[in-house]
Amino acid sequence: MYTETVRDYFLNPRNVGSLDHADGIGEVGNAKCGDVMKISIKVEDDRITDVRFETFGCAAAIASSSIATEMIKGKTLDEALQVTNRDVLNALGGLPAEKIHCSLLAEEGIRAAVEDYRSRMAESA
Amino acid sequence: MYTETVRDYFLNPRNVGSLDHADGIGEVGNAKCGDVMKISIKVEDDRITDVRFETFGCAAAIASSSIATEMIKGKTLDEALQVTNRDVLNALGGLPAEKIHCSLLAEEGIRAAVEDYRSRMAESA
Amino acid sequence: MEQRRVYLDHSATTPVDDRVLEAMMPFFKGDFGNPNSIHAWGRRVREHVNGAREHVASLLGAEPREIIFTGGGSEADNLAIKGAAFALKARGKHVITSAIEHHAVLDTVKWLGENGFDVTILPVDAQGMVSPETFRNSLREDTVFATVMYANNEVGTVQPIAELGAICRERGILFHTDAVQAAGHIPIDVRTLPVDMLTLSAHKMYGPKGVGALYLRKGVRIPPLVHGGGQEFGLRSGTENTAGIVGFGEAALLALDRFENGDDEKERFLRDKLIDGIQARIDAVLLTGHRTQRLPFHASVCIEHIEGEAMLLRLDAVGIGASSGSACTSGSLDPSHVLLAMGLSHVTAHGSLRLSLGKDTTEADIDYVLDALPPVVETLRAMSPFGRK
Amino acid sequence: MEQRRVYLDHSATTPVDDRVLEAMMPFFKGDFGNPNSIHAWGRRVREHVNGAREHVASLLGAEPREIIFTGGGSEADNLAIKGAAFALKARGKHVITSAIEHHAVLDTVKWLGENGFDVTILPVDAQGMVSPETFRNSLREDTVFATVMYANNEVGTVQPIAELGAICRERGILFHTDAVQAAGHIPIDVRTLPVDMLTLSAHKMYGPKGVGALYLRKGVRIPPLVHGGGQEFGLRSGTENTAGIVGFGEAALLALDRFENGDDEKERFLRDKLIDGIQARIDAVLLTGHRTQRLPFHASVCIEHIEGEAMLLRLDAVGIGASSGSACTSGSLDPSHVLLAMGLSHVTAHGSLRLSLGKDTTEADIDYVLDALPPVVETLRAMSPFGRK
Ligand SMILES: Cc1ncc(COP(=O)(O)O)c(C=O)c1O
Ligand SMILES: Cc1ncc(COP(=O)(O)O)c(C=O)c1O
Repeated sequence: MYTETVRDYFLNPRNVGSLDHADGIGEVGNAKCGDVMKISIKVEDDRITDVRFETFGCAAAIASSSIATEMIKGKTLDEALQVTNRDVLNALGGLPAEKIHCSLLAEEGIRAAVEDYRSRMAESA
Repeated sequence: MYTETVRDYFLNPRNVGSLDHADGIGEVGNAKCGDVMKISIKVEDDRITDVRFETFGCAAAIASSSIATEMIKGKTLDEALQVTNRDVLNALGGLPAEKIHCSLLAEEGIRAAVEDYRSRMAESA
Repeated sequence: MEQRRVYLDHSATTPVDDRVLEAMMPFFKGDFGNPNSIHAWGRRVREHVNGAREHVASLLGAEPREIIFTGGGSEADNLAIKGAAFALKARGKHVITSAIEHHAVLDTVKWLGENGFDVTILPVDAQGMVSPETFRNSLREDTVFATVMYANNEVGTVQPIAELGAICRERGILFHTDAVQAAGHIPIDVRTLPVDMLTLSAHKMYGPKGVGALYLRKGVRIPPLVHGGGQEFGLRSGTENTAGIVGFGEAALLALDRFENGDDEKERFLRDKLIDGIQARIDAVLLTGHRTQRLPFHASVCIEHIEGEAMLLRLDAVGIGASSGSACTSGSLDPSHVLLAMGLSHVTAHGSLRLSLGKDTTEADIDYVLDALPPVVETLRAMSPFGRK
Repeated sequence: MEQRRVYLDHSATTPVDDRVLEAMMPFFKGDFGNPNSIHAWGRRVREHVNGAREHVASLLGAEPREIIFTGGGSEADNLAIKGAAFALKARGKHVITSAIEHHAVLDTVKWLGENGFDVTILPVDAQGMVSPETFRNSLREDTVFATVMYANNEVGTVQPIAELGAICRERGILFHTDAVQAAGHIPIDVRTLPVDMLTLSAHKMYGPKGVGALYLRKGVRIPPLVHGGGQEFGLRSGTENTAGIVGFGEAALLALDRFENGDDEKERFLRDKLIDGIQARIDAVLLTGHRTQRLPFHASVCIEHIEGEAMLLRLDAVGIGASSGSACTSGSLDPSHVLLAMGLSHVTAHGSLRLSLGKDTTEADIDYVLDALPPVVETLRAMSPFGRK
């Protein structure tokens, strides 16, 4: 049911955890529905220099979260916002139909973290 | 489904045929329903001295007919009339529920042959 | 004459092919998992169930998604007919079938008749053929569904399904055909055949008993007969009969191989030898069903003056397995509704004999039957009050 | 730690026992006949089908005549429920079931609700128990039928069927119980148990998939779900799944043997060791279902802060087969209706884990699971935004 890539990112997830002193934090999903993703980013010069995730959810949710962190690390914020759930899906080699929503979670998580960072900047400006 | 006795009387039926110059002939059953039995008897001194049957029908009908001929051979007419379908069933060691009617055919056949003989006697008297 | 064992009742059921059984074996013990489980035990099996679905689909030129596995041919017939009725009852209440259907169809349609539907049961001609003309004339404004079998189990006649289906398509009527006797024996291609639903049963084509399938054309929506866990695309709930399904898949592949090898031609040759031989050696014999539009493995006759069950048991005593539509074989009072619908008299119908060949039937088997049958008939005719002496 | 393969998903399905498979083997090829045929091929098989009926009957203390073989547990549930509704609809339209039934029951009853019946779905307590008091209070003048499962597949709770049945009997209500999880695992005797119908499924008790049975008490009349040739006393048409039926019979005999040997006690011991071990080694764990009124082979828990499917796949990666009522295992949005009915929050229910033991499960298997599970939980909690660090 899952591709080898999904299994790999699920069993050996990259970038697990939360960053102390994160510059932006996104928390999306709904525990009631079975998946919550929390993503924290470090930003320097408008570029994501570090990123971590924590996910409550199924294997697809965990793998999507993990691969998404890799996909945005080193990217500018604008570039990161270009990452869509399609990209996550492609990177994973696909997901079963009923799990597609997990890749959306990752896209939303990135967006939320970037927005959090930007609103903090706006506030402190 | 059939007892060994039924199989034996079906595969090696006794008293098959029709008697030339029979004293009584009974024909019962209905070809439409799948069984017709014809039984002819020779009678001497009110006693059945010879008997033959012809049957169109299933194995149970043939076995019932055949064993019935054996059961009445040598009996007086009154004794022959005492033979019931129960007796035929018992002699066969039983029949499947849906085949019980075949034993009734034998009983009716005997009755018809005896009646035919008696009505001939009455006519010629 | 040396005694053989010759099974000529393949219309009743077939032995499981060696390769089918071999394909099934892993799924009882090693790969026993439930295909709905997400662990390794389940996932492995799911793949094989999917594979089997592809194999059965390939037998019909269908998409795998169009194959619904069921617990047998009868269940698939019930699913198709009750499902169609339920789905369409708001649109109209008239349904059509033929007089020679298997009971799994006929009794189900009659049950609809007792539950709010209007039923037309089409007559057949003396060869057991449904006429497209009669069919067309029976259509009404409110006709929503029709079911006519592909090939008859008792007399082997193959129906003009393409024509009947075309009429239905023209009129927007859902059309089902029971192809239990035909599938795996004559090529069927739903890409060109205008049917919406088609029933198969594994055990009539060298697969296991207790598994069947309904082909359900993409886009056709019916409710399930068995509610529950939602297996088989929601149309047949219940843990899948994995071994049975995999066996069915293998049986489908083997059937395709046989078509490729032209094995049906061999079967047809033996069938004709049998029919011709019986007619040459026994008098007062009537072929039942169509002479050429018939299943390649199917010979059926009525033998006058004697009764079918008695024939079967005497054939059985010399090692031959056959069947009959005689009333006495079913414990009912009337002989087969199929034979009566073809206009045979009760008496003639009682003498019915069906000999259905298999892929492993040999010419020596046929010769044996042609030698064994005449004395059986002779003996029984000698006992019969109707037999000419 | 050496890797083992430990299958603890026997509630989903069981492997076929060696002796069961051995009993089945003749019926694929040698004794492949259709039991409805009157020739030797058929007669031989009919005897074995009759024997299997006796064997399954003996598991329940029933008469052979009271056993109707079907194409699985779901089909038997559908037959019982739709049959009862159809038979009784003139007498009343109210039917009762519980909130924790298997979908084969629940969805079928709901379907009745969409087709003219009034349905009451009884709540359960936190242990998943139906209260006889609540049951009694839900009865109405027009209640004609009730169905409550014998033992739950997800949480293992065994219901007070004797009490519920007694209430039904008192009030003249037809009573069915789905004993798919219980049969062959806890003794059931219909001579004393007041039920009218009871469902079994072979593959949950070391028999093959695709064959089930409905116990139908003598005198209870329902119409068939599958119409046709009239097999199974007219209640389930279709050529019998002979190998499956014979296998089911053998599985029933073996289950009786296991009761005799007290094997369920061994199972109960391992189950308790597993439950106690999990609770001792992992914090924030909740046992689901009743602690003692539960199936002897069944352990189920909810593990807080993590999600079930993720647990299953990590267990799978170390060779352990388990299941979960998490939404993610079913592709639905809500976790198991059973867990929700017991009052668990969605979040807790997402962390459900079911470990169901088998007759061949060893203490070493349990030890392995008790060693393997805590690190899986720890790893996932470490990834979870809810996990305490
Ligand atoms: C309680 C219960 N009822 C019914 C069923 C359905 O049985 P089957 O899968 O044989 O259709 C199952 C198992 O799937 C079950 O656990
Ligand atoms: C034409 C036809 N339809 C349906 C069936 C029923 O199939 P099954 O016995 O698999 O239920 C049969 C055979 O019994 C058949 O010959």
